[in-house]
This record gives sequence, structure tokens and C-alpha cells, in this order.
Amino acid sequence: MDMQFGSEDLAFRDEVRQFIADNLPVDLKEKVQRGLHLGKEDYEFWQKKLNERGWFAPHWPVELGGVEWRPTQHYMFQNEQVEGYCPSVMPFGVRMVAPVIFTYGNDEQKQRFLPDILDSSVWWCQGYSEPGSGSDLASLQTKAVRDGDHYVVNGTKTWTTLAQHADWIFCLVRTSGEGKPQEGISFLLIDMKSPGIEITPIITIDGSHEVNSVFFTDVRVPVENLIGEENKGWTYAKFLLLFERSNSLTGGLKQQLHRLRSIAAQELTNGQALLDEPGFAARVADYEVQLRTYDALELRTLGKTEPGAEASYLKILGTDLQQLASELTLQAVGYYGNPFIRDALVLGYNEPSVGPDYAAPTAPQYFNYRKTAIYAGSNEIQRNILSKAVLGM
Amino acid sequence: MDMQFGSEDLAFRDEVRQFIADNLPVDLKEKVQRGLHLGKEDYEFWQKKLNERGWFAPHWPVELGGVEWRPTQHYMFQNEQVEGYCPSVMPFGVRMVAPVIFTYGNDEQKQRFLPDILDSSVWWCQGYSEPGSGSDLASLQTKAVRDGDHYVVNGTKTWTTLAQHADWIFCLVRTSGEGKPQEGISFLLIDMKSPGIEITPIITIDGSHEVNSVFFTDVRVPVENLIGEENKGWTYAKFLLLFERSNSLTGGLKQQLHRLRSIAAQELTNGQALLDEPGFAARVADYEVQLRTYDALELRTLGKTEPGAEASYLKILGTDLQQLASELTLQAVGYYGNPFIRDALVLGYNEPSVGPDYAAPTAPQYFNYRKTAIYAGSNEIQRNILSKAVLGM
Amino acid sequence: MDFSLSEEQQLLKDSVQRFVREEYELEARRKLVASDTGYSEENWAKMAELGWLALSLPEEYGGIGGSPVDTMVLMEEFGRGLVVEPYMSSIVIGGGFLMAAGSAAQKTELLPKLAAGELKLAFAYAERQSRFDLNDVECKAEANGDSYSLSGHKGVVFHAATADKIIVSARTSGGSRDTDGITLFLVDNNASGLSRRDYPTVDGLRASELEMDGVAGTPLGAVGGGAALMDQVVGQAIAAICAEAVGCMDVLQETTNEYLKTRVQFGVPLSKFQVLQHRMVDMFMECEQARSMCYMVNLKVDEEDQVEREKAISAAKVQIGNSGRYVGQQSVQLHGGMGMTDELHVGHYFKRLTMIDTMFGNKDHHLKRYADL
Amino acid sequence: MDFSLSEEQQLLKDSVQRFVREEYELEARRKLVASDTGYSEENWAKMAELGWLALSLPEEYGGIGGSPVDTMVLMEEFGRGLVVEPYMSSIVIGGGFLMAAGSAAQKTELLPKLAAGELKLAFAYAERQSRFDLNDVECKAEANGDSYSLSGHKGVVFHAATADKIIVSARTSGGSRDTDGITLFLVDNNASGLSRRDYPTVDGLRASELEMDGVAGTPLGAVGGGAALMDQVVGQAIAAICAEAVGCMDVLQETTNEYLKTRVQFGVPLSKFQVLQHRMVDMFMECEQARSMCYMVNLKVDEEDQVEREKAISAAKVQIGNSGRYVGQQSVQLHGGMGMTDELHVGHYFKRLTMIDTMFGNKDHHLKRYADL
Repeated sequence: MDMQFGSEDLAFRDEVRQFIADNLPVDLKEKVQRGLHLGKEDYEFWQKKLNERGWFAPHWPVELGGVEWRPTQHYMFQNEQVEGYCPSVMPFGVRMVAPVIFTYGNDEQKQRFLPDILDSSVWWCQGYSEPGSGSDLASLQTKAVRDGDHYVVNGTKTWTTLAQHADWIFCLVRTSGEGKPQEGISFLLIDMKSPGIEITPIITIDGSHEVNSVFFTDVRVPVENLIGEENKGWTYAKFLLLFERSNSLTGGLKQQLHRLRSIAAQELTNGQALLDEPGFAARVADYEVQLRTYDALELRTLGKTEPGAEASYLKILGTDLQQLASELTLQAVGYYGNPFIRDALVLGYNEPSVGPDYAAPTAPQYFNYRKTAIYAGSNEIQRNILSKAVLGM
Repeated sequence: MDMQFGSEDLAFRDEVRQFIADNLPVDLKEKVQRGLHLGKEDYEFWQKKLNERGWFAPHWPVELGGVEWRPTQHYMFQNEQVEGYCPSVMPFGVRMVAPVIFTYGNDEQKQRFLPDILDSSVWWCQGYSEPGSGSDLASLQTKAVRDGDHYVVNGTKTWTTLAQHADWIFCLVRTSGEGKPQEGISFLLIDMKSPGIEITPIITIDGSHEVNSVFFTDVRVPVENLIGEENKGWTYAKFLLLFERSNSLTGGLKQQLHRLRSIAAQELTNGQALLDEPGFAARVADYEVQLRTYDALELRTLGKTEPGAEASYLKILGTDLQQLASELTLQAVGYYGNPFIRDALVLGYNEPSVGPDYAAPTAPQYFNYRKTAIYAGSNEIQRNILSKAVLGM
Repeated sequence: MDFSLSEEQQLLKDSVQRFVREEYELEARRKLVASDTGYSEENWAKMAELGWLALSLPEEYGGIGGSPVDTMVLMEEFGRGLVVEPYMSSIVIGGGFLMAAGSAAQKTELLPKLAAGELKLAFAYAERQSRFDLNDVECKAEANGDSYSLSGHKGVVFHAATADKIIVSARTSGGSRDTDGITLFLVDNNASGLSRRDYPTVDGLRASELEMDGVAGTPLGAVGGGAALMDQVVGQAIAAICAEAVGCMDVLQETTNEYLKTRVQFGVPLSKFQVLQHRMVDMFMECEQARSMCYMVNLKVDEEDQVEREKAISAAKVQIGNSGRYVGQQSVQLHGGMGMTDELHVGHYFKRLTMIDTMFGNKDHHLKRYADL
Repeated sequence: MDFSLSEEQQLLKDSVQRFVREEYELEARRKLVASDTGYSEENWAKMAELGWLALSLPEEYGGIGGSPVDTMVLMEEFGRGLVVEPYMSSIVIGGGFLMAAGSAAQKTELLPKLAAGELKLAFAYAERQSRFDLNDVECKAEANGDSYSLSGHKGVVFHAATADKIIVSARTSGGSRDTDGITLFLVDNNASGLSRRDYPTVDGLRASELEMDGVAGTPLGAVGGGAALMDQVVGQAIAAICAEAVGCMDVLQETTNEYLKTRVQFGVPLSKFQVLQHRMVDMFMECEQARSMCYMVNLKVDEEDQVEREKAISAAKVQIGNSGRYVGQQSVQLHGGMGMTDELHVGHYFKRLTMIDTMFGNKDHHLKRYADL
């Protein structure tokens, strides 16, 4: 038993750090560091840089563009990206639909879709949730009816993150009403330029536009866009959910801690730094202890080859910590959590900040982070899963 | 709207205080104040004193020995008893079986049982729970089979508090297996001296003997000991549960706070009083705020004539606070929560105390208070009740 | 001991409920929030007409002489409606300072106008370094004969843009954080040397940063006696905002309960899941606890005994903060994705409750204050 | 990065499990707890025979030279069995001090005996005023030529009654709570001037109060250098007790899960109630978190970087305290009345976990220590 990273791991870490230092522009780093809004071009820029280095899709099979990394390298790579304030990788293509395609898709689909994902020339979004199907995903009603060599798709998807930027959407659709709800679902890839698709933005409580509703009216989708077998989509969706949940959160949590500590060191109370006030110091220490625990827990799962039940508890505990950090950070800025100047969240805003320059994103982030306990299977659903899968209840 | 006690209430409070000052012996007060074990004779002594003054059964109908008090007087009386460190009144006779008898019993039963309860010459205990029936009380299996003018009772009751001191037990027994489980239950009064009754002590994790198992083997109970109608016992039991839960807890919580503050003022940390250490001070303040809230909540319910749903949330919140106070008190004594000298919990123990004299009861009380969230309908059951009764879920 | 409303209070409650029902539909409020001033002058005039602006003001100056409980009744319904008019700034705080410390001339001049809706006030106290300490004041006021000249920065001044006069705390003597030496001043919003930067807040209100460079101010209350005065009036403001929070919480609790009963997942309403049932019970209990402390603080806010009064105020603010946090967060969580949308009311109540915790010191601040009292 | 046990560790684990299965049935433990010494000398001899007492001690002195992780494996199983033998006092702490600071002569004389089960040690550090501060030492040690004479009171000294020698912290210079000037001494249990009051503890162990009036003591380690030494060895003891706690928690989690599956109420097993399912998931997650921190601290307890080492130790103690509290309390609650009885194991694990939080500073203490590091 040991918790040391080997010298090869450490050398790799230095390599990643050097790469980030050489390639991440200062203003992009600043946007991330200050929690400002990023545009599509920001993500694209960084993804292309990573791809040039061969690091954009490390978890893919080597023959398709992946790298044979040890679990510790994946862990380090993700953490260095976050600690270096790199834009996060948009997961919908490379981390979500791609594993489904290379695991369950046919050769033609692999050749057609994977290269465009790899070079970030095609953006994907996820069509899972529907207005009537939230935690009960299997109850989804968007229908795909076979008509010759096409499916005709009708229905509504919602909470579709960044659909406004996406070229393609991967959808769960109902192809059969027979049997259990899970048994009639298929996994379909749909071109967002298809006639009959309409996108409506959903503004969230933090004032941002991340998610959308996507309406399908008689959208014709070629049958060659079906992944695997008809009516087996639930199997692929479950596989994908595990991937979605198995993203390392430790790096992001550490970044939140850095920001919290930095803010609390600058904020004053009774003439001293807030970070030195015993009550607030205890709250920060409590967060740090929980974060160390989370890190140790995540490190223990690194050896596992397949993501399993631990994905569920890492999701619950990790999102709890994301929310806690955002709440403490909002508390740290005191009255300056109140001002809401939408433009101040964009780099290049030329007015001086209202109050300290770190204050503007704190309340929107706190509000926005409420989503983390809801999305990707709410934390209540994760507990249902764990009670059955791990505890056999 | 006002929260003032009227001058009549305040005069009454002074009267109660004077009565306690005149009648409560110093050593008995000390036992209560220090959290030591009380014997049957201690309870009896004080109950008789109260009865001499006409204050032992204030909630009874006046013609049977009650007093016509305003709700504020009941509240003040209970609080003054606790704040004055009087022994608590054993509820099983006067507060539990008596209301059932005077509400649902016949005249003969009233004349036979109530006077002995009033003068504390007969002690009662409660035969509700069974080994297989905890939260699901209605599943109870103790059978009473009619045989001429007797019932023959067979079965086991458990968690019977102070059965070792009791002369009589009031029992829920199954008289019919027809219909819903609730429909075949009867309410029976049983003389503990009846042949076929055996008592086995249950030692709890704090090392004390409060509860017992009571075994019934062919116990013959005269039919005139049946309360109300056969198979209607569930109705009487529910009525009684409301009474059981509606006891004011504020006074006891304040007493716990006094003890906590007193201990934390004497304990040292880093050369200063623990009560002045910011972290512990914040915990105590947090408890005080919750206690103030509880008090305000309880005062709001005083006006209600019948105990209702608020009995459930007062039970949940009140027992949470009892547990919290006992936990903080244990924390306050630090290492001196460890020693366990059973005899030190009895007044008159002549050895010097191990560590500070207030330390000995802290751990046993913390352990013992875990019961409060379990008994009288666990806090989970109370939430079930509230979600249906108040929220209509 | 009586927790029922008087007949007049019940009438007032009904009347505010009617106003909220008629003027505060989601869309109507959205327009108010997006408007130039951030609220409606028509609503303000209506509030004057209905006597609400006069409610807490003394009868001899055109007011009605109502009690804190009367204000509580009003504020609770304002909370239920997420009302954005500057009642707290102008009437509870502005009116509160005038009543507590105004000279006879100031009262005579200003209170009738306030009651009639012809005058609006704001209160500037927070500074960049002050956090929640009302006495951490670095703004300076220099005496020039009978008049004073104020300089310094004030932050997050609610409803400053639309106020006619701003009540400003400034130091006439003593060092930072001294209790002695703080004085309150009335400053004209169009006074020379005063510059303002206005902005919206995350919960749909308006606030401003003030820069003062030799702004003329008239003392309100005794010179150097501002600390005690602020304790008193901010205490009243806290009692009032507790009521607003209770209104917000009750709406969230009711709305969420309703949502769970109608939202079907896995073939049954969400309200049939025991975990959500218990969560709702906990939310319900938080609401009941918050309401109890709201009653308590409004009945004790003018209590003579200073320690008991301040303990009551801080205890209430702590409880409201804890309850509001739980009810707000859980309402969003139980609404799932819908709770995250700007479209539903849920998120707006949640945001307001979040910011109410910040107002006049958050729960951590008041817990510490309680412990220190 | 590897969290698996080595083959030797797995064998050790199996061997301790067998011992616990054979010697630690509920009734057998109850008898041990009620016996004169509070544990079994036969068990102790068996532990010596199996090499467990030698496990962490250096090979050159008759030990096996095991790592903290080896001790962790052992302690976790001791936790699962609620083992009452004085392993922590004698081997982890006593042996730890000897290894860290014993002179060559002391090591040569004492370590082989310790490994062979012929010597037992105890550690006396707490005082009435010290709370959890190891450096809050008022016991005095006066030098008389080469020897020292100790006076003062020590409280809650675990397993003092059966120890041959007691390691005592006393002040050779400096004032109360000074880091400098504390020295550790070896004191014979039958030394003149030493009086002991022995008692059982709430979790089934034994402890004593010591009164010292001119008791002869031999320095262990550098005179005046006791503080750093205690930091080091108590750190190791914390790492070991974390493992014991993890063992306790896992048993409670498994037992409670089993109970809910077999206990039928309302016609179904309790395990079918969603609220209890989620509660069990939370208990399970606490166990996993505690185990993670237990691994972490045992891998870092000898780390060079002092701040990082002490942060790891305090963080682990906080997590273990929080997890142990939750798992312990909920196990009793979910067992209902049965959890309250002395008859079931549940309450005994709960009590042990409660007291483990107290050992070497509770979670509040270590949270503060973490923040101050």
C-alpha cells in the first residue's frame, strides 16, 4: 500500500504543466481564474491545442486517437488542467457520445463521427431529459417511427446544455411501446441542421444561458444514425452515465478552495482578514478536511478499471462539496454578493468592478451550482442506486 | 398579539416557586440537579406533596381532582417544576392511563382506579411495544382470549419502563384477528400481581435499568378491566399517544442548558474557560438559539385546546435538542467522559469523584438520551405522520 | 400570551394579499424588475393611498401609529409577493430613524411627506472594509460651523437611486470601529460632491455605490450618538425582514408541496416517495420555527432590556438564516431542473432568501453577536 | 499509488479475524470486561506468540519492523472485535516512545520484553486543566543529581493498573502550556509516592487517576524535548485509532444493514423504506470516507514535512470523529429499542466510537488545530 506518485507520474505531471505554460494564453487563463463566462471559441481553442499534442481524448482506444495512460496519469492530467486554469473540455462529444460510438457503433459510424470530435470541428449535445422525464428518464416520450430508411422523430428534449452551439445531438428516443419502458428506447444521432428542429433557450436562476429546450417536429433521421440495435438504447445510456459521472472532481474542488481562501484573505472583518476569524477559519478548515477525504476516496478508486458504484458516491459527495464551496465563497464577500451586472461576467468589461473584482461571479456561481445535485441523475437517484447496487436493499 | 404573561400568570408562577422552595428537600433537589439516579421513593415523595397541594393532576377534570388552569398556567407549572429541579412526575398513571380511564372508562373504573393514581399509592406501567412490534405498533400479538368473565392473556411486552416498580399495567392486547390489524385491539388493565406475569430487566447502554420485558402466560384478567369496547383499543391508544407527546419539553431543555453552561464555565482550555473559547461558544449559542425557537414554537401552541399535529413536530425538535445538549455536555467534560463508576450516579456515594463532580453522569446521559428519538413513536414515524396529516402527501 | 391577529391586522393582511394577487403576477413583477427604477411609482402611490406608508409612522405626523406587529403583517405579505418597492429602505429604516432621532423640525417637515409617498429615503452604512459591523465606519464628516461636510465611500446602498434623501453614517470623531463618534446625516441625493453608481442586485432590487467628496449633510440625532441609534433602527429592520423571509419560505413550502403532488415520475406522484415526504416535513418544520421566531422578535423589538432585546434580534436572524437556507435550497432541489429556471418563481424566492441572510449581518455574524452578548 | 494489502498483510488480517471470531464472541468479551484486569492475560500471551506485539517494534530488538500500515491492519480488526487488550497503550504508544526516544540501554532492556509480552506500558499525559493540549502540563519533575522526582496529578491514564511502567509527561522547566520544558519519564508502577485510583470506562476499558508525590522517574528522550516527541508518537497513535474506528464503523454498517433486511414492520422489511435506504447509503459513504482517510493518515504518519504530516493527522481525526458520530448514532436509531440494549453489540460499538472521538483530542480540537497549522 502506498500513496506516492511514482517518478514517471511526476515527470508526466511536469510535462503537462510545461505544456499548459507554453500554450494557454494569459487572457484565457484569467477568464477561467476569475470565473467569467467562456465562449465557444475559448473551448475550441484549447481543445484543438490539446488535440495537437495528442491529449484531447486520452481515454479513447489508442488506434482511434487515445493514449495508453495509467489511471494515475488520467488523474494527474485532469487535475493539472484544472489547477492550471485551463478551459474545461466540453464532454458531450469526446467523453460522452464518443465512448458510445467506439463501443457500440459500427465501423462506418466510427469513421464518420470520431475524427470530427477529435479535432473539435463538430460539437455535440445530449438529448436525454424531457419535460415529463427527469429522474424517471426511462419514461421518455420522444418518438422515432421507422419510415423507409429513415426514422421520423417527434418530441421535446430539455436541459440540453449548449445546444445553441451544437452541430449534432445524441438522443434517446422511443422506438417501441412494448415491454418495460427501458426496453423500447433507441440511441439516435441527429444532425442539428435537420429540418424540424427548433431550439429555445432556458435562462437559469443565475441569469446565464447554458441550457435549452430542443423541439423535434417530423425530423427525418437516416437509419444509419442508429447506434447498435433498435430498442437497446438504455444499455448504451447506462454505460454513458457511468462515464459522465466518473469525471474527476478533485481538481475543480481544489480550485474552488484556492478562490475561497484568496477571497477570505482579502476580505476584512473587525479589521482582520476574514480567513483569520476563528468562525470562518473553522468553516474553511472543515471544507478542506472534506476535500482531503474526497481526494483520498477518489485516489482509492483509481485502480478500478470499470467505473462502478463508486461513481455514484463520488458524484454525491463531490457535488455536495462544489455547492458548499460556492456557498462559503458567497458568504465571504458579504454585501458584495448583491450586485448583479451581467456584463461584468465577461472578460473585457471595461467599467471598474462594483466592490472587489472577485465578487461579481460569487452569487451567480452559488445559484448555478444548485444544478450539480440535480443533473446527471439527482443525488436522490444516486442514493436509490447505491442502496440497491451496493447495499442490496 | 402579545407574548407577555399576564399578572395573574406571574402571580401563579411565584406561588409555584414558593411551594417548591417550601417543600422540596435539599438532598432531593441536589440529586436532580446533578443528574443522579432517583429511586421510587423520591418520585413518590414529590408526587404526594403535589397532591396535597392539589397540583398533581391539574389536567384532570375538576370533579375528579383536576384544576381549571389556563394553558399558560400548565406551561408555567411544568417549567417551574423543571427549573426548580423537582423530580419529574411519573407519567404512566396520572398523565397516561388516567386520561384514558376518565375519557373512555365506566364509572366503576373511574372510582376504582383514579383515587389510587391521585395519591400515588398505585404505580402503573405501559404495555404497548412487543418484540415484533416497534414502529408498527398495530402488529402486536399479545392475545387476550375470552373465557367466561375473564380474558386469558398470553404474550410478551417489552420496553416497559419501570415495570419493576409497577402495581398495574395498561396493555394493548389482540382480541380479534379479523379486519385490519388496528381493528382487533383492546385496552386492558392488568394487576401486576396476577399469576403468570414475569418481569425481566433490560439493561440499556448507559448501564441503567429503566426498562423491562413483561411476559404473560395464561394470565387471567377480569372482563371488568376492559376499557371501553372490545376491539376499540386502538382509538384509545392514539388518544393517549397525543397526551404522551404533548408534555412540555422547554423546561427540561433549559435545565440542560444551565448544566452545559455551568460545566463549560468550569472546564478549561488553553487556560481559559471553555465557554469563552469561540468555537465552543458558537456551539452553545447555536443550541440557545434553537432552544429559544423551540420555546417560541411551544408557546404558539399553548392556545390550542386539543393536542394535534404540533405534538409530532414538538416531539421531533424537542428530542433533537435533548440529544444535542447531552452531546455538547459530554464534549465539554473532555477526557472525563470516560470514567464509569455506577455507584457515583447515586447520591450518598462517599468516594471523591473521579475528575470534576459533574462529569460522571454526562456519558450515561448522552447514551441514554438516544432513546428519545426512538420512543413514543420514533422521529421517523412522526415524520410519516406529519407528511400525511399536515402536508397531505 | 396571544398569537392571533387583531381584526385590523387581519384586514391589513387581506388588503396586502389582494394587492399582491393583482399586481404581482410573475410577468408583472418581471417588468417591474426590468424597468428604469426597478419598481413602480404607481404601486408606491397606491401604498400611500392604502395607508401602508403611514402604518408605522406616528399619528401626530400624519401616520397611523402602528406597532412592529402591524409592520410584520405587511412585510410577510410583501415577502409572499416578492414585492420590490422600497418599503424597507424608506419606511422601516428611513421612517425609523426619523421617528427615533429626528428633531421636531425634521419630523414635521419629513414624516408627513414620507407617509404621503412624496418622500423616499435610503440608508448608507456599509463600507468596503466594514463587513457586517455597523460601527466600522471610515467615512468622515467634518464640521464647518453649523454644517457638516462628508467624504468617503458607501457600498450597496439599497434604493439610493430613487431616494430623495440618503441617511449616511459617518465618523465625527474616534477611530475605525469605535462605538463613539459616529453620527448619522441626512444628505440630499442631488447634493454636490455626491456621485452614485447604480446597479441591479441578484434578487431583483436596486442598489448603488456612493462616492462622497465634501457633501453637505445635516445631522440626524445626536452628534456622536449614531451607534446606539443604528442598533435600534436596524433591530427594527431585522424584525421586519424576518417577516418578509417567512412569507418567502411559506410560498416555497406550499409551492414545492404542490409540485410534488402533481409531478409524476416512475408512475406515481413524487409526493409518494418517503425521502421527499420527510424532506417536506423538515421544510415545514423550518417554516414553523421561522414563523415562531418572527413573532417573537417583532413582539420584543422594542423591549426595554437591551441585552434581552439584542439577543432576541440576533437569535431571530440566525434562525431565519438557517431556515431560509434550508427551505430555499431544498425547494430548488425538489423542483429538479424546473427549480433552476428563471421562468418559475421558485428560484426568485430562493435568491431573495439567500440575500436576506446577508442583510444586516448573516447568520454567522449574528450567532457570534448572540454569543458575545 | 496502490491501496491493496500485501500478502503478509492479508495473512495478518486473516489471523486477527480468526482470533476475534474465536475469542471475542459477545459473551466472552462481556466476561473480559467484567474481570479483575478488564482483559485477558491469556489473550495477551497469544498476541505475543502470534507476533502481534512485536509487529511494529524494530527487528534488532526482537521486533518485526512492521510499518504503520501493518499496525493499521491489526487495529482495524481489533476494532471489528472491540478488543480490550492494552495494545494501544503498550505497543503503539509505549513502544512508539521507546523506539523514538529510548536510549540504547532502555531499548535493549525494554523492547524485547515488550515484544514478548513480558512488559506492559501506559501513558499518562492528561491533566485536570489540560483538556486536549498535550503541552498543558503542570506536573513537575525536579532534578536530584541524575534522578528526577515527579509530583502532580495525571488523569484518565488508560490501562495504568496493569502496566509495569508508566510513561509520564512532566515539566522540567517553563510555564504551563509552554512547548519547551516538557520531559517524558519512565516511572515504575510500584514506585513509592505513586498512588493510583483505578476505574472502568464507559466503553469497557480501564483507566486510572494518578497522584504523584516525589515519585522517581527516569527520562525517556531528551530533557525538555517532550513536546515534539509526543507530537510524533501521539500522531502514530491517532493513525492507529483511526483504523480501530474504521473497524467499528464497518461492523455497525453491516449489522444495521442486516437488521433492516430481517426486521419486518408494516408487513415489509425495514430495508424497503426509502428513508432508511438513504440513511444506510449515508452511513455507507461515511464508512468509505473514514476508510479513505485512515489509509491516507497511515501512509503519511511518518512523512517528513511536519506541517503536511500534522495536517494529515488532524484531518483524519476530524473525519473519523464525524463519521463515527454519524454511523454510531444512526446505528442505534435504526435498531430502534434494540439498539438501546446492553444485550446487542450495537450499543457497545457506538460507545467505543464516541470515546474514540475523545481520544487525543476530539473533532473540534483537531479542526482548530488543522486551521491553525
